Amino acid sequence: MSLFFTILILLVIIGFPFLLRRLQLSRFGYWLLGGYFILLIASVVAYTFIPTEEFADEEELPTEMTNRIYLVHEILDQGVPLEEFEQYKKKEWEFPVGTEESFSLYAGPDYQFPVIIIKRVEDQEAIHVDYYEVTPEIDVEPVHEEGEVTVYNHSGELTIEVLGYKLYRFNSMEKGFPFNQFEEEEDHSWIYYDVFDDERMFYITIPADIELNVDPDMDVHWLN
Amino acid sequence: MSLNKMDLSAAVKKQLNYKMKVYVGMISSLVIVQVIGIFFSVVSPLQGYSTMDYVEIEYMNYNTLNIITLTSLWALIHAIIMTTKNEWENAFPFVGNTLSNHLANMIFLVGASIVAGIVTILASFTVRVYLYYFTDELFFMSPGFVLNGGDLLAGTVTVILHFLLLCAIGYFLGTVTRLHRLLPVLLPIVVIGLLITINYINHDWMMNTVEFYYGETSMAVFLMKIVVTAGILFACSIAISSRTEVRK
Amino acid sequence: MIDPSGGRPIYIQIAEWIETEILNDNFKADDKVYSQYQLAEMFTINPATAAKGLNVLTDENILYGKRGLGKFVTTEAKAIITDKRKNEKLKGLLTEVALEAKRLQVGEGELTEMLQQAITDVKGD
Amino acid sequence: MKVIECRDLTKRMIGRNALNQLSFTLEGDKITGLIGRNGAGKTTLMKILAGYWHETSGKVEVFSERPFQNLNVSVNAIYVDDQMKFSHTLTLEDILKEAARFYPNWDTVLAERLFDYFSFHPKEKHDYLSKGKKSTFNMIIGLASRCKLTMFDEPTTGMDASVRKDFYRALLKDYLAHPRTILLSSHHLEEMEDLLEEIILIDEGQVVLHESMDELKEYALGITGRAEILEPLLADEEVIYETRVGDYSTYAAVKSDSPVIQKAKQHGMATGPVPPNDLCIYLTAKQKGGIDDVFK
Repeated sequence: MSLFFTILILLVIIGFPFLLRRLQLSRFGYWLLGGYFILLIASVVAYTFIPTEEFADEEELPTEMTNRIYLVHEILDQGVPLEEFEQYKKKEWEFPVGTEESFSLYAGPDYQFPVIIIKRVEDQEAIHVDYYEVTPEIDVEPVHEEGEVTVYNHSGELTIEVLGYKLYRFNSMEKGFPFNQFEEEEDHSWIYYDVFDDERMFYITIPADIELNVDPDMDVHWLN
Repeated sequence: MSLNKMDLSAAVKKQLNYKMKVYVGMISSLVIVQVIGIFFSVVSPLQGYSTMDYVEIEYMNYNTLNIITLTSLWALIHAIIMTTKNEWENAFPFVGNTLSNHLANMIFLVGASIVAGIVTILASFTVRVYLYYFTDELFFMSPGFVLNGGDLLAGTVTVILHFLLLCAIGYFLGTVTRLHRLLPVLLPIVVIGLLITINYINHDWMMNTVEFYYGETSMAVFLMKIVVTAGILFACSIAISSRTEVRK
Repeated sequence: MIDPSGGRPIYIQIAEWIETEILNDNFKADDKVYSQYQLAEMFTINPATAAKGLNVLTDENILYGKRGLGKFVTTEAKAIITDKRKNEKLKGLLTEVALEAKRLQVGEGELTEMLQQAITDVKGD
Repeated sequence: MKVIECRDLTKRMIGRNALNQLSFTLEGDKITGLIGRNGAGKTTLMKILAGYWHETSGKVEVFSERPFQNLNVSVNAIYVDDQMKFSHTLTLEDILKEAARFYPNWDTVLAERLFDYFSFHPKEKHDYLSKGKKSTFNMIIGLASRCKLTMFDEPTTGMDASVRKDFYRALLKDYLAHPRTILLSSHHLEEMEDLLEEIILIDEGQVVLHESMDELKEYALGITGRAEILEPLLADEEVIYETRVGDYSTYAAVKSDSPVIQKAKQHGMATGPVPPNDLCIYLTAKQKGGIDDVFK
């Protein structure tokens, strides 16, 4: 795409002067300017009809965003109760098991590791998996979504499938030179905000007497 | 038949009128450069891509810098062209002298800078309007999309002064190169050389110079800096060629 | 009429041309002759040259000037011209004939005979 | 009023003096021929008078002002040559319109009539005109501008014979209607000598002769005679030009008041006027003799 544009740009730049001379366009300079000016004025008029409120105020953004970061670390390091994150819970599974069984935990197959926090609980007969997902908290649907998160018990192998991805597309408009010439601070265009923060977390509760073999590549945290 | 009198202001007036006809091509190329600038502002945003685990984010940052860059080139190149031998001689079949010719050229360039500045600022509306109404692209959390009155004033003043500075630089360089026949070859080599080596050698003075003008945050001081600089460059151009003979 | 490439000065040719016009009665006594500007335009010559031609004729009393009105033919113009041509032009021509005759070693008798023949031829026309 | 005054005017160009202590004065509304060989300094002089070039030393005044870059001179003097350049964005029509704006005395009717007479097309471009057409067009500008000092440098370059004739006639008619100082430089002296009131003959940057045309025609006499008789007569006298014709005859040009003429006439030698064009060639000859001497 960019190659195409580069070639196009070259063609235009090289070709235009010739075309200009050929068509004797240069004689109509002031007419061209007049026409162009009308177009510009028309677009200014059109601009006034754009509801500018819908472009978020730069002040509101950062506080909202910082609320959600360091999700896992808050649980691990600061002992934030899990209930605080109830709103991000997307799915849960339960697998009944007998005592003194052995399980392996497998996530895969494509190298997208969720964070898994495992907690051992006394007197419980089922493995409980909760899935929490944090996505950019913005009013936009992903333009592309593929695959689904599932957890299943395959003869003693607890498999977490995290195939697929979500694609978001954002646009921003930068003011840039010359509008920012007399502004002290940087131009706040959208990409400067940390909206990319996302995290997935599987919170697994297993009976205390169940053995669990964990794939060493996975980011697994034991809570106790 | 009695003798006619012609004072400088009358000569400049007539010359200016003549320049406006002669340099009509400069006006059409301004329009074309602007349209190309708008086109590229719309089709080639700065693209970014980031992926974190399962979330992929594509972001496109639109700006109107293409218009400014192309129009800057236009200003620079046309100011240089004005000083070429050919254009210079074209101005002399009729009444005038070097000074009146210079002054007419400069007034024309000032006018052209103002026109170019105004259309450049208006074109940033055109880009926004096109993106908003004619594409599916969504804009939000993009405060840069909104232009307010203060932006407009500051932007217009800045960009006009910016084009004026480039015109003055181009005009000065063009006049200097006419001093010696080797200069038209040497000067571009020096300029391009500086631009190439900028990656390897730290041209502090260049950065400082750019910073001196474009790091200025007070509008009054910025205006003064540019106007004084352009004035000096124009005055030097006049001084350099005051003894120049025409129509060799 | 006027021969620009000829060796003789144009103003003399102009004077002679006006003389001829007077001889041919195209201009009579007290008629206004062409002004220097008319002459200049007629023959594509500089008006100063034409003026000089007119002045030559004025000096010879063939023309007289009225201030601001132009040049006019004098009453005795025709006589002066005839006289002048006889005395100067004819004599000059005859001198040349004599010189040429000398170069060609034509005798006096032979020359007179030729002259008489020429006179008869012109009359016969 | 003095239209042009030059005193000891010198112009140094690339190691030589294009004009060397040149002095002359031009008064009144005359048509003056500026005659000289190639490189004699005609163009240099005219460009200095037009204010395009500056003098190296000496005094030059046009309408009592120094012409270099002088607007008052620029508006009252026009210099027309075949190097005139106009912007390629202008059509011939535009150029005439522009000229009309610049020159206060511009005659639109004359310009249009000449334009039509020489069948120019209003939308033509100056760059694309043939050499002769270019000269014709430039001539229109020179005439219609009605400048008090109108200078034509080789105006007939490339013109065919009939256009040349038209040009001279147009020049004269316009001069008669609007007398002004016209300076004409040309190689074709014989073609325009009737038009001129006086000539300035320059050679190697100096004025050799500044005479009225009538006097120029009587300035010198040519004598043809037997070499063995004529040559001794010339021996101690000022001779403008001398050449052998055949083995026995000699042709010599001497000043009209030279005592040689009387003596020659006594020897029965033929005398005759020297055409101005030849006289100018003789007066500016590099040395005695001519191209024939090269082949000796």
